[in-house]
Amino acid sequence: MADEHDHVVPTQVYARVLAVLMLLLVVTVAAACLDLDHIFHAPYWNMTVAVLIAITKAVLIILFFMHVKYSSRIVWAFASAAFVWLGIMMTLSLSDYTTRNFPEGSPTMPAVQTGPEIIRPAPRPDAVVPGASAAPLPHTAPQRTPAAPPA
Amino acid sequence: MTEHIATEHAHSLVQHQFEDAYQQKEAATLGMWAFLATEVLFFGGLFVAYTIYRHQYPDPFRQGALNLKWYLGGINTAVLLLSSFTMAMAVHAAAIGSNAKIIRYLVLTIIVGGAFLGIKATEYYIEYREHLIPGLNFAHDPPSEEEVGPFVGAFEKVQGWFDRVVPPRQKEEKRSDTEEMFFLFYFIMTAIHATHMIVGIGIMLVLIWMAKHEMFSAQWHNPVENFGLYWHFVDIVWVFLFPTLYLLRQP
Amino acid sequence: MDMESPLRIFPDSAATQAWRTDVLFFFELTISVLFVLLIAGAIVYMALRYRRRSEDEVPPYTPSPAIIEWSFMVVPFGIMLIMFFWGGYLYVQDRRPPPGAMQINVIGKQWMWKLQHPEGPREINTLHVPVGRPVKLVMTSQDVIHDFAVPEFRMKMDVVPGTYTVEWFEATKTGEYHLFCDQYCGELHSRMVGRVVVMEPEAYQAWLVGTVPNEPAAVSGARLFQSYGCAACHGQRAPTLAGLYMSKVKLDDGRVVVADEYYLRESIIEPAAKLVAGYGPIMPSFRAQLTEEQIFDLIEYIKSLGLAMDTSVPGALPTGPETRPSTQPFNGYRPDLLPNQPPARQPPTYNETGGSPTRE
Amino acid sequence: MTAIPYSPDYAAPQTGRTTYLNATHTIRSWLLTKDHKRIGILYMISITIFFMIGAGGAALVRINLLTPAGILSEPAQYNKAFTIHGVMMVFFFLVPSIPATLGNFLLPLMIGARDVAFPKINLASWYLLIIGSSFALSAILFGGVDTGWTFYTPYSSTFSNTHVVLMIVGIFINGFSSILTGLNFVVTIHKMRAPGMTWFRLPLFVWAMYATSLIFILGTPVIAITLALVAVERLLRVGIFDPALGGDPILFQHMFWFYSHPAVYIMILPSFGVISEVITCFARKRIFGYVFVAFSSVAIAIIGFLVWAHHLFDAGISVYSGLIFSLLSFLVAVPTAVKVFSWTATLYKGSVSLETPMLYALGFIGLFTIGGLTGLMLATLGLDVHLHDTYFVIAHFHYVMVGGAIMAYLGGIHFWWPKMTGKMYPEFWGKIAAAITFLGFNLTFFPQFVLGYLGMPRRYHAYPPEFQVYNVLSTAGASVLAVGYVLPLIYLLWSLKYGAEAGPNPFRSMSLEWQTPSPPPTENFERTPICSQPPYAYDLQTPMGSPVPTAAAT
Repeated sequence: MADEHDHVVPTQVYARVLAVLMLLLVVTVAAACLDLDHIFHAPYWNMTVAVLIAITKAVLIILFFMHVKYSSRIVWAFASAAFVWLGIMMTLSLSDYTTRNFPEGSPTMPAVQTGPEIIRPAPRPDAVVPGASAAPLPHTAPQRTPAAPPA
Repeated sequence: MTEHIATEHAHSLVQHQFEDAYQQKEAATLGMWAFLATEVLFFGGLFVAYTIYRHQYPDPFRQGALNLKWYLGGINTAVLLLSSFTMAMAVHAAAIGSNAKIIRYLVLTIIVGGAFLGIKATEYYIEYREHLIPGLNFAHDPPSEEEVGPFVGAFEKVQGWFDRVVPPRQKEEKRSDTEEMFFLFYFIMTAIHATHMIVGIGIMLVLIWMAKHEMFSAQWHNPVENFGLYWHFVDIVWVFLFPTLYLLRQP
Repeated sequence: MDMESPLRIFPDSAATQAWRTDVLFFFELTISVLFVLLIAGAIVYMALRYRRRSEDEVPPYTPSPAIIEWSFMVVPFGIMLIMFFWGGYLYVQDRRPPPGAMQINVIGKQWMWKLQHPEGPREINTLHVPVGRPVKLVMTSQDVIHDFAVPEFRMKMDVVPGTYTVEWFEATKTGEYHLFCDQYCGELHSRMVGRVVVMEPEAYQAWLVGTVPNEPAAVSGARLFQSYGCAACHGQRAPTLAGLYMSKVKLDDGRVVVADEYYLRESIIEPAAKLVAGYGPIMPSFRAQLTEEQIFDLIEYIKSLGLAMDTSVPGALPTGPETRPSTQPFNGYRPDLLPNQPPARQPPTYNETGGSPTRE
Repeated sequence: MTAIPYSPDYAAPQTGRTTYLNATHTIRSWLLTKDHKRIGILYMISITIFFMIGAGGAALVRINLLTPAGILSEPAQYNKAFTIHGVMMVFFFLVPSIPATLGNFLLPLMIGARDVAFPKINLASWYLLIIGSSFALSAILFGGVDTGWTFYTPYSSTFSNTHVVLMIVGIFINGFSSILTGLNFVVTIHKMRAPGMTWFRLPLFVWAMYATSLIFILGTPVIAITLALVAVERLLRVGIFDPALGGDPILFQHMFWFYSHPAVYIMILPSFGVISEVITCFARKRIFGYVFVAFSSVAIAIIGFLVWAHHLFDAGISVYSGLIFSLLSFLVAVPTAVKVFSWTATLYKGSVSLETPMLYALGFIGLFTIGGLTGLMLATLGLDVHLHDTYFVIAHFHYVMVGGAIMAYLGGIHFWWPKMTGKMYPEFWGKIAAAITFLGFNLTFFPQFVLGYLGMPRRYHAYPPEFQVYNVLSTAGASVLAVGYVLPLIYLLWSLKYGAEAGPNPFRSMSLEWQTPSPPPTENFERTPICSQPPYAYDLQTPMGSPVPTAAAT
């Protein structure tokens, strides 16, 4: 256990990791210059690629620079827990924002199947009809009624 | 807070509550990782908010990204990766117990980290001159050539060259309110990150002082090792900040 | 409802949601009472039955079989699944207004409710609705978050600035009911209350007629539409608005959305967010320029454009919910039929008291 | 029936020993102490003060609601009163209550360690609490805050003209106090356990503290950054959550509750731990299903992070995530049910003695059960549409927070008071206080369930007259409850001077903290103990019921 922990990583490893990281940096910049969404005819490609490369870099740093590769299981657990929790927060929050208008449409939509044609909302028979036959009640002027009427 | 963890055991080799140096070392490392976990969630909150707004306002945020000097961000990423490497070398030096090497690599790390902060400051200055700072001088119309001055103009020119290679698509001159929000997140996230680096440099000075007094040995170098973890974490944060803030430029 | 009787232990049920909610409530209440009695009874019984008799007694070991532990988990979860599906079913119903519901536009502000009947009448803190007709409330706030709640309808929804939220109800009982703001909204939060007056359809019709005449929101919208020069683009460089409402719109990123109030509002406030396929982002944002009332008016105008015109003067009000009309001719926006109003947008009944956003 | 002999060497005279209390005497030695026990005492004193301030706010609220028109002349005063109550109780009393006081004091004792892993950080976190609270108190003194403890935007970020920023700074700093405490506990539990103290020999209180610390570490930073964003928005007048600039107020609620719902488990999980200790000790039984109870704590901590949006069912989130979060909310009730049933089953064929801590514990089970079951109603989507933001919610979470957390806190204080001070509390008055608290609590909060279903909204300074009866009942109960809280304060202080000598193990408990003299010496144990038995093994006969022959470990 102890010897495993005092493991001294040869410097060549660090150098190689640095080289890979720099390479990935170039790759991510290059990927950003291309319009991947357009190339693959699908949204979020640029974002996905950029984030994936970033994750790869982070994993390299964590494993080698931060010695997790040579550390005990509990360190592995701690290192991953934080990112798992971040994932929880991200996915569950997005579960709201991505489904706000899905599939019946936005919250103001009535629960009806809408075709490509214009859906007529229900008529408003209660519209103001000039000279309706009903006897007009005394108009109750709108007023602000406080919760506690000072009795 | 990191000072507490990093220099927890600076003065006595094994503190009274520990059985032996190994338990102490394990505890210190674990404590550092727990602290880094909180840091991940701390930045994570910002990343979540940023992601959701990016999801809601894809185009204004893209316009914001187009207003950044992404090549400066790229250079900074390389610089920071390099500093991470020198930091790893410092930890390696500590593991083999050479205080002289520790000092050498820590000084290198400070220099490279300082370079990062310098470039970052330059960016801030450019954005200040281009009236991009929310709450301070964010303007919906970009300032003219003479308003920004020759210094900033030079960076604009360089950006222009890159843009000739990869022309930015559908760039709008006028800036919208939601673009201001992008810059708000840009400044908050980068500023908190820079603060972490400044704190880190402060701690490194302490470590150098300790190394000067031959405090570290192959058996006991927890402060260096744990500070290394902290520094690499700051590096990781930037690794995510760079693409999410600078690089998502395509419509 | 009699507000006077001091000891009400249960609220009136005055809407279709109300009894549905109550049934579920009593179901869960029964289960809860059973479990409380079970646990409390067990504790009291064992505390007495196994009370310590001598200071030094040590009870023998009793095993704790895992099967019992698993039953502790499985049985409650089974019951909870019933609650979940039942409650979820009600939730979906509460959130989705039925087609053909009559629409009322609600604007919350510190500390009052502005209620707009699309035909014109605008009220403050008092909402008149007919009994037996589904009413759909499209709500927004012009400052902080409010919440439009009517306990007797078992109905509640936050009123969020910057977007539309919707709730609906179908009153089953005439009378006056409390209208509460349930989301803390500042100093006079507790004064942001009002009444919902549920009337017989005829009485409601009479009230509509007798109310202070306001021009229909669609007319105000039309005026705004001209004064802001929207017509300059819409139809040529921008998509035409006739027949837009509730039609499916293809966006430039390939998505297809339905042009409901939510979409129309977003397209006025954040035009670049959902660009119609084939049109450029040329429309400026009207975020700071239009009040929520004006946005509602514009939407009503766009709706009236979208609907078939015909000249038949609408008949009298149908009686009762069963004759909820689906084929009746719609009286669209007919400038020639409308009484020419003075262009006063704000009806005289508005008294804008109640404080304005105070900044630190 | 086998007797527990009372071994003389543990009845050794308690006087004349150097304990953590009389090791040093100066104020300075207390303010700079790195001894976890003294830090626990410091925490206890400070949060008692915060509790009193929060209780003052509660008193104002209850008095105001006596009449429909509201007794406080200004609604603003009422709004500030319930904000003070909420902020002080949640952030400065309930969150640090059991973890920082009993946790600090007992954790190293229970696992047989000399101290926590990072004593300096431990002290630092107490100072952070003090600094943070002084910011919060100054915000109150300068005129108070009227946003409610939830700080909902855009009201808090744009419209309120009270000292929101100052309060936020206080909570921000206090958050780091929680983080450091949790960090300290996690490392301590992982690395500082005595030889033989395997994970499944840990007292359940330690498991609960471990789960709590997980939430401290992973949840608190999010509330810190969220409130920081509100402060930025307020200071710079820029839109993050303000719709006027395209911000989304509902996003604030998401980020706020991502911490603040798990924070509820920060408050209740340690109580679960305390109850497990008390029940087993006063029933002289092993806990029913140790492994299930232990893991249920961790399960609650983890699932507790997945349910936050059940505070948003009526806030305008999508129907679909409403369904997701409702299901997850029911899921978190499962491990909770396991705990309640297991405690009850533990009494079976036990040797139950109803001393004061046990009374509090049994009261806790009853009240928490009611709180939990009403929680199910609120997790039910269709019902939440009616109950959300009414007094039903108030009653529900007070049944969990006051009837749960505070009952457990008081029970724990009584249970470990002899260990902390070496003195016994007066048993008679203890029983009286427990009974008064239980009755007063139910009289206070049960009427609020009725009020809630009748539809009385929360945070109302004035209300329709037909609600008055229940409000008067509730206020009456609150005054009884106040007596129940003042009594222990008096007689516990009294016992410091006049209380009977407790001896090392007055309750014949078998867990490790009782196997050292009370009050314990500065380094807790004369010799590093070795744990050789499962927890709560009252049925295994060993001298004086000690699982730990404290022979030298070396």
